[in-house]
Amino acid sequence: MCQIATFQGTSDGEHAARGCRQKMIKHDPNSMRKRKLPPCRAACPADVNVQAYIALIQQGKFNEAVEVIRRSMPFPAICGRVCFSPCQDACTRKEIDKPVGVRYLKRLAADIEREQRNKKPEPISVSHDKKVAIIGAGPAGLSAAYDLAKRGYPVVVFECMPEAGGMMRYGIPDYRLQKYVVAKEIMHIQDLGVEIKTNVEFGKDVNFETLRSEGYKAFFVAIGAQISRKLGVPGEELKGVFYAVEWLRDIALGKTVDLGEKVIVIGGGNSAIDAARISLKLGAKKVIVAYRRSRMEMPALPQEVEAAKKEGVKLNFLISPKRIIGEGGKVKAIEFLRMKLGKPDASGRRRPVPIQRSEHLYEANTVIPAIGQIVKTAGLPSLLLDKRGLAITANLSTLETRMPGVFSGGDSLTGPASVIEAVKAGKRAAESIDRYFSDRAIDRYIDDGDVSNGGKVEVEETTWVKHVDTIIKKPERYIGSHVDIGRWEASFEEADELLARNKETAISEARRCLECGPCTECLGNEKLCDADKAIINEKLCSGCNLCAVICPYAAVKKNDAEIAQVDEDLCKGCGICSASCPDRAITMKKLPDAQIVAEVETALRRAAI
Amino acid sequence: MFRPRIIGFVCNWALPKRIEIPSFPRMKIYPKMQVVQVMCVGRIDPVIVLDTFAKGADGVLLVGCPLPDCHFVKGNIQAENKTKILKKLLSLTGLEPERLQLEWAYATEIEPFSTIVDAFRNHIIKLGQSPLVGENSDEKILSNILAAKNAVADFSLRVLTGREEELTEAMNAYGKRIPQEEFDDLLDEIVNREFLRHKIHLLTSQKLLSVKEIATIVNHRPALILRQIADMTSKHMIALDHVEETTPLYKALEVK
Amino acid sequence: MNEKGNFEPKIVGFLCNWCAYAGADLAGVSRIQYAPNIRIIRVMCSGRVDPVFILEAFKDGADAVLVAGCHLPSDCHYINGNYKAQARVALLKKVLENFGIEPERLRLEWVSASEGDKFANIMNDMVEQIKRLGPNPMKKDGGKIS
Amino acid sequence: MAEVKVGAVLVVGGGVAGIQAALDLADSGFKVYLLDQSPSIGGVMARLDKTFPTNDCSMCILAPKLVATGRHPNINLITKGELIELNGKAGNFEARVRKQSRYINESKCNGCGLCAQKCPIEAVDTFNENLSSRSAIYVDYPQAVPLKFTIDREKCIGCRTCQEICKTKAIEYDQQDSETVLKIGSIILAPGFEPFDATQKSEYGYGRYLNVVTSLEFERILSASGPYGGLVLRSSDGEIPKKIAFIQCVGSRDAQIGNNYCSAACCMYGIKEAIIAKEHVPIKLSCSIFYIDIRSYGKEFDDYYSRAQEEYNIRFVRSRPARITEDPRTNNLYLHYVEDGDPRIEEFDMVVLSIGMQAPKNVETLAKVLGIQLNGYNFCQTSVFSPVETSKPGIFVCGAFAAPKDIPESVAQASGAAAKAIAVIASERGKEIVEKEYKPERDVSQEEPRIGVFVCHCGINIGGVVNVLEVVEYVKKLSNVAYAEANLYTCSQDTQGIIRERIEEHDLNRVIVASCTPRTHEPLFRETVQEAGLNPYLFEMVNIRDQCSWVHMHQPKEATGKAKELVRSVIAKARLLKPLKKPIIKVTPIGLVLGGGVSGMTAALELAKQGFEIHLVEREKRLGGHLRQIRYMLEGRNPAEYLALLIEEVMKNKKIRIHLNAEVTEVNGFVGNFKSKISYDNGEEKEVENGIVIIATGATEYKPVEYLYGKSSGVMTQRELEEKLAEGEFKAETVVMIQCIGARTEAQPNCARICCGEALKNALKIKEIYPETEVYVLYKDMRSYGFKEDYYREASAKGVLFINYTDDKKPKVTNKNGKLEITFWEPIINEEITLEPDVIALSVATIPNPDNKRTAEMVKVPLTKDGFFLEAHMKLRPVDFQTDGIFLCGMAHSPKFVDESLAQACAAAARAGTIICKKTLEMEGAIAHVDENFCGGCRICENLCPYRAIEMKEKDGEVTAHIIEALCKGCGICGAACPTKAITMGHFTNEEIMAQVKATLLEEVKA
Repeated sequence: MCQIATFQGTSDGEHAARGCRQKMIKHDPNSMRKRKLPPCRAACPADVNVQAYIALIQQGKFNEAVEVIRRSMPFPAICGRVCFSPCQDACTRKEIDKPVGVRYLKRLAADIEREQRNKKPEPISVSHDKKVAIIGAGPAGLSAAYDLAKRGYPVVVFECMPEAGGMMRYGIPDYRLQKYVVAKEIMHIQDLGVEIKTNVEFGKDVNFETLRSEGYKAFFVAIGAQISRKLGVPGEELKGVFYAVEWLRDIALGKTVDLGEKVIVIGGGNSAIDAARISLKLGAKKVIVAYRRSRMEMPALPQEVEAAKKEGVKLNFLISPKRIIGEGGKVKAIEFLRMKLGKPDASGRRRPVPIQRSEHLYEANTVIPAIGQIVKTAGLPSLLLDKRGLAITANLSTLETRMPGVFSGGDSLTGPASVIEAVKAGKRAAESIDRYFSDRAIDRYIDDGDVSNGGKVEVEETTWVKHVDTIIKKPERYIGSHVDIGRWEASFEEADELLARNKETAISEARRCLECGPCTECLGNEKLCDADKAIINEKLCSGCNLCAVICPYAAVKKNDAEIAQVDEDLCKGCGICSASCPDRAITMKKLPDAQIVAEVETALRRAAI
Repeated sequence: MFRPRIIGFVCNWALPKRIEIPSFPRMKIYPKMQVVQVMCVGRIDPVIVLDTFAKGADGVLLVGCPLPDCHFVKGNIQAENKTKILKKLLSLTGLEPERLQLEWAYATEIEPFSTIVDAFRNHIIKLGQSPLVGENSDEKILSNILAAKNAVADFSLRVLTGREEELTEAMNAYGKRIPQEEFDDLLDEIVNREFLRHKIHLLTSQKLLSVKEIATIVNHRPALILRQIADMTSKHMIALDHVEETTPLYKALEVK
Repeated sequence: MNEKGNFEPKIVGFLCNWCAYAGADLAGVSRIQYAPNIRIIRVMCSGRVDPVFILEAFKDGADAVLVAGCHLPSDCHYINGNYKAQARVALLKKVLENFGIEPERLRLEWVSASEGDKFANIMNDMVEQIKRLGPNPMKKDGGKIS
Repeated sequence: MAEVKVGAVLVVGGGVAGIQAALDLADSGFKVYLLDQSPSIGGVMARLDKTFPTNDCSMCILAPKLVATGRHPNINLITKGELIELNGKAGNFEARVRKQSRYINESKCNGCGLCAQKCPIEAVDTFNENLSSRSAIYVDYPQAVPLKFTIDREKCIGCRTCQEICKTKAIEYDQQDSETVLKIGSIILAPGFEPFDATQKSEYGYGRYLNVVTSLEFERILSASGPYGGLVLRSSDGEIPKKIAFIQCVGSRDAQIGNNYCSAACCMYGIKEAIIAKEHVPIKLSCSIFYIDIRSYGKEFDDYYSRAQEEYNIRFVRSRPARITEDPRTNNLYLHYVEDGDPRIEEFDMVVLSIGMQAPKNVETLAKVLGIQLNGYNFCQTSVFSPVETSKPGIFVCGAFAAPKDIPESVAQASGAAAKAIAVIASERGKEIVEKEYKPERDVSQEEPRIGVFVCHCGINIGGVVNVLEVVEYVKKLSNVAYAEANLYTCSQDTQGIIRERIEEHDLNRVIVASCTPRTHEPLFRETVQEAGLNPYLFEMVNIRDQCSWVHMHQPKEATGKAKELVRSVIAKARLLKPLKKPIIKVTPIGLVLGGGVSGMTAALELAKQGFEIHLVEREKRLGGHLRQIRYMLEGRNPAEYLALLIEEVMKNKKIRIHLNAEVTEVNGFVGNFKSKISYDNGEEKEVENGIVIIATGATEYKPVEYLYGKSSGVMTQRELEEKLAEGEFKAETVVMIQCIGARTEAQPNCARICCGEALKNALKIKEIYPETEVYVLYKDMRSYGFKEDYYREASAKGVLFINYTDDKKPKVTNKNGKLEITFWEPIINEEITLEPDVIALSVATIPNPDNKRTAEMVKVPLTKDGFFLEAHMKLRPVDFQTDGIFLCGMAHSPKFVDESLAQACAAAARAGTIICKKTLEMEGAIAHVDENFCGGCRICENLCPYRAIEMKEKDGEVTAHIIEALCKGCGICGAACPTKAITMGHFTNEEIMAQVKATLLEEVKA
């Protein structure tokens, strides 16, 4: 919350926002290039201004909070559900007790906004004549379309499936991400003026030539990685082997499958857990997830894994299938090899090494390999592909391919990743395409310092809360029972329950934010932020440093003369230092002791009446 | 009926007054307590609290966020430690320490907040009017409160209060944690010492006094007073003015 | 102003380092209180006191000058400097008379390092005496040198 | 085969004795490690208010020594240190030393004291004897050396405040205790003493009754820097007492508690405290001293004692109080005692217990580590002929650890121990030390004067009266003053650093300190400015303490005004100051010792052992002096045997040239370059060159005229009695000894010190040989101080009757028909008693050598009123004279026992050694200078110069005067007399003095 608002006693204090930032830019023009961001925002691949929407939630301004999120990306509700939320992992509050429940707050805000929204957003007027075609209506494609539309480009998205959404629609199961949520968010994009053409398969129904002839000047290929990776062991052809992505897509399309009693899912990612949990829901009696590394290395969301375990999914680690044994063309068992962990590989995880003669059998009726996805390259021009024709190649930072005007990104370029990373790719594509059209150097935009469109700029993570190792850890007794912080780590179903709880809880949670970043940059006017500031009387200061110990924001430091100095950019005006200064050398600019005393006097007079 | 004058120093983050959630009833606490809103309950300098009492408040209620949830991390812990010192001091002044209370509340939960205010108000009603109010206000307590105010304005108590959390919860400069009880004993000793010294200072700033006279006023053994004067002299708080017969008279020096 | 009652004479004292100055120190160490009218100038030996110093002092408005050294005959750290001082002061007194300055205004005393009280007594005595005499007649305007 | 030796010495204990030993050793070219358990050196003396018998301010005279020790390049202070292991042997020891952490980086701490001001934790101030509080980070006292703060780890809570506040980042909470191994050649033990714990004497109520204090507490109460600012106050209620009782011998002369010995210093400090107390209160204070014997046996001590009675009206009551009770209402105290046989109860406002000295704490451990023996009282075991030697070779002892003693004796003994320690490693002189090097001198000749003025508060000594800040402000306005500031103690070590910094910062080229007397402090400040690259003569001092604050205490305005004028006048002088060069003179490394008694021989021998050539001049035909006549020693050793050995050793030593039947008749020259004439009885004369002179001419015995001496054969002196005893000629049934013959009289007011011991010796000898003989000792006070008290007790036990007499009731001796009859008053039975003794032994005084006057004039040194030689300072320079290069020891100083003479002789040797160990000496730079252009060659100066330091030289036909620099003492007589003003006196030029005169009288007129 903006400090000035608090003390002006106005309810629209949030409008006073951006001051710090403005001031910072004024103070140091280079800060445009070197963005000082709070850890949450710095961690977000899509550059969502987390601190800002948390600040708005603190005031119960959920709609505005969502608006802030939409500045950066189009999927607040989706990310509020399925994002692996690096923002939350980066939250400074975790150094004190536990992180602020950012994802939950985002979800809550998005849901409230969706429910309260009673009119469609105004379409964005087209200001460019160059049309853009987006191939694939997954998160990457849609994000690119969203950003380009906001920039005034006419955009059409081509999707081969019956509905847009890509993995969000066909990959993530319903209990994690309800279809209507996806639909609503895509609807929002369409409302802005993006056209989505479904059931159009690229390479079959359309191709670059036809599209060019239709006037499209640029293309973003974001077809995702829709084919499951094969296990590469004998017996894969047997009946009862279902590949996760295709299998999940089928389920999403409403197909039914007979799984039998025993299901073994192979893999450790979210898809594997999804497959395992769905298997249970579909009636399997015994579901095992077999992962070749240990729990530590598992890429799936921990809370999902926990939920799966709670539901009865068994997790077997450090085993890898050697072959699938069939009986009558049907899966009967899997022979596993036991693994041990060797040296870390390129991904930083420890590489599993088979232990010789450790073969053993697991009975299974169904085997679901979920060990990764690859791109379907059929129908793509070879110029887009690598030498072996197995993957798309493009410049990883500008997303340019070898074909002029054709860009590619998302899972189809980098392999399967998360929604938020796909959003990042989409945003980047939009930026590149914009530059492509406006003849700005695409390859150099990194240095241009345009921060408004999510272009990659040099980001310096700052938090005003002191360096973690100097923080005195909050003692256990202070981590009380008032708020069950653990609940933000709940599974999606539990989160659902919580959604029913009041918004006040959310507000309380939002208030735990330390506002450790420079400025909330909320939706306010860009007038100078003028929070209360501590002032040091240097003559009185003995340099005892208590203020620096107490200040949560490291806003006070001693200078060379060993006298305390306030960094006004960092000071949030809490005044604890002033109340504690042993030399009484600190006063507050706006609310000095004298002011409080005067208020007390007034209050006492008032009370006497 | 006695209407107590209660001043509430309430943390901005704990004060439910501006929550714009339609379902919230508007607060009804104003008639019961005069609220001075601050950024954090840790903002309240102990000097202000004692000053508030000196000016005639019947009760002072500090309200902050519950311990884990301070927006400023540990402002509430600072407030807790300051309140502890203040209560110790109040008990020395003769004013009931219960007239000061520190409570936690959530901005979002109005009911507990109201309960806190009501309970405190009722307690103050039970205690009755502050002895510092009215025509027959207790000069002695008032002067004690002023001495206490000077004591909390002085370096020693402030630095100890400020560092308490660090010393008792984390570690001191020698890598050791000071057990809370030990620290509290030390605080007691220093609170007593500082209060007495500032009391002597206040008395001698009004009038030249001898050790014996001071001892009678503060009701301590003269030997203890002499000891304090010796120490205060070395700290330039007090000086010998002149000797009358065999009796040295002391005057307070202005503390710089 | 010039009334003798309020008149605070200014006395310049040339004290030898070894005896008289030490005696003054002893008066200090012993906290013997005396009139604050003397301004001491330390010299190594009373024999060092050049007559011109004394004349300069009177010219600049001193109401009296004290030269103090080690006791006769043999206390002098420099063997016989005190004798030389004695001879010079005797001569100078005559010179002063010619200038119209009372010879009492120049005084020679022997003070040993152990005679703090003596030093104090001399001071008090001198102040008394000079108060009676009044200000240095060389001074115009009753105390101010033009 | 040459042994490997180390030219370094470990001194254990940093009290005044340890400091003196360290300074002597270091000045003699040896490396010194000065180890002290406490955080700073200074010992008990630093806590005293004044010192007897001169009533000098203790800190004032100690501080220069502290500072000299602290800044001596060859003294390594190891504070908070403890000796934990010792290996090796004399000449080559390895000492393991543990240094306790002070949690402060000593090299960073500048002693500013901010930390202590801000420290929230307080502890009792042990330096102030628990009468006040100090911070958990502290320094014992403001002048402490090293001025390094210490954290009281017991009290410190580790709140980090000091660490944060410290501008020099000196706080190191993680500092650990450390151990080092020192390689040393010899060791001097000076661990001092432990004050008696007065709670052991529960009958006096110490610890229960607030107004019963110990003498050490009382010192702090008296001290201006003590808890009550120097005003005497009762701890119970802060009132000034009207009536104080001092009880002597608390914890001394007390067999019950096992301390039979006499603590030797308490009588004097008791008297001193009574005198000072009276001076420190604005009311008429009555002081009573309750004593057994007043033992004011030291040099001029009895003078002091009688002044206390006569001038200060201090009441002396010969009684040992039985107990003290308290009136709980008033906290007044009732003293229960017996006087003249009557039990009395007397009310007092305050009681001071004169507590005795005990062996230092944990001394057994130290003794074990060192392998030395302790005596029955846990003091160090020494013997009468080797008073500074412990039972282990290479380890020496001095100060109170050897036996309870006062400061001058400790200091003398310390120098003595230094001599002994040097003798072990004399060959290693100069091998472990570094020479002090100064910054190259700045040439200020082209600079305008830029004067820095430092005005000292001296705690409250100056600041309490003179408005120091006003002086500073005033001074700042004067021209050429580039900088001025006030300091709490300008003499403190940290301020020296500040002065140096300011010189750099402000480009100062003249420095003035307005504080105390240049006589004690000028050398310190001169060195300071020299360290900052300024010529030391660009420094001047103003004495605003002795000349303003202390003598105009009740006129602060006048005192302040006077201070301003004094500073103003010195500023005028300072503008004209010129850098001066100190002449360097060569030193003749030869000593001349006057007197071949035991002192002279010992001094000669010690110097010879250090490798110096010595002329030992004895008037008699044989060496030995006074000791020849002594047949027994109180302690039982055989003096003849010892003497024979000593003489043999002296005769054998090739470095010693013995001149018998000879006298020194002329000593000319100056330190390092004396030319002396030895005249022999046979008329021959010989000139010798020598660098130092030691006077050890002894004393002589009073020839009694009292009590029929010489008229009756039964009346004899103790020495004659001793002779008779030794020769077996003694026969008597009754012996009466009369003390104080020729001493403590109007003619000779002071005590002769040794006669009580002699009486005890002879009494015991009689009882040993003829147990049946009745022995009576008629005494004024039995002064068997120190461990000699044991013999007093033994004598009493063996039936010797000790009967007190006073001057108004002196015994009467008559000769009735050839039979001696003596009548005296017996105070206990309150009756006159008459005896018919066979022998009356007179304990006659030792009186000054009648030749002293001649000798004194010859070497230009002073005598006391009594006629003994007067040392440079009674307290701290007991064997020096004001005149450089001349030293004193033995009975020429004052009467003393053999062991004391021996210690003093060694001391004189040590002190003398500090001069002749150097090849050259730096002389005073403030000397005369002749400008040949103006010199008319009139020769007035040549005739005037008392030192023959002016010679006339002819050059180009013109005769002009020239100064012989080494001879010129800088008196300035020549300059004052020069008719052409061709002679300028360095540092006291005519211009400088004239400017000073002018500025004294006139305000500065600004252009």
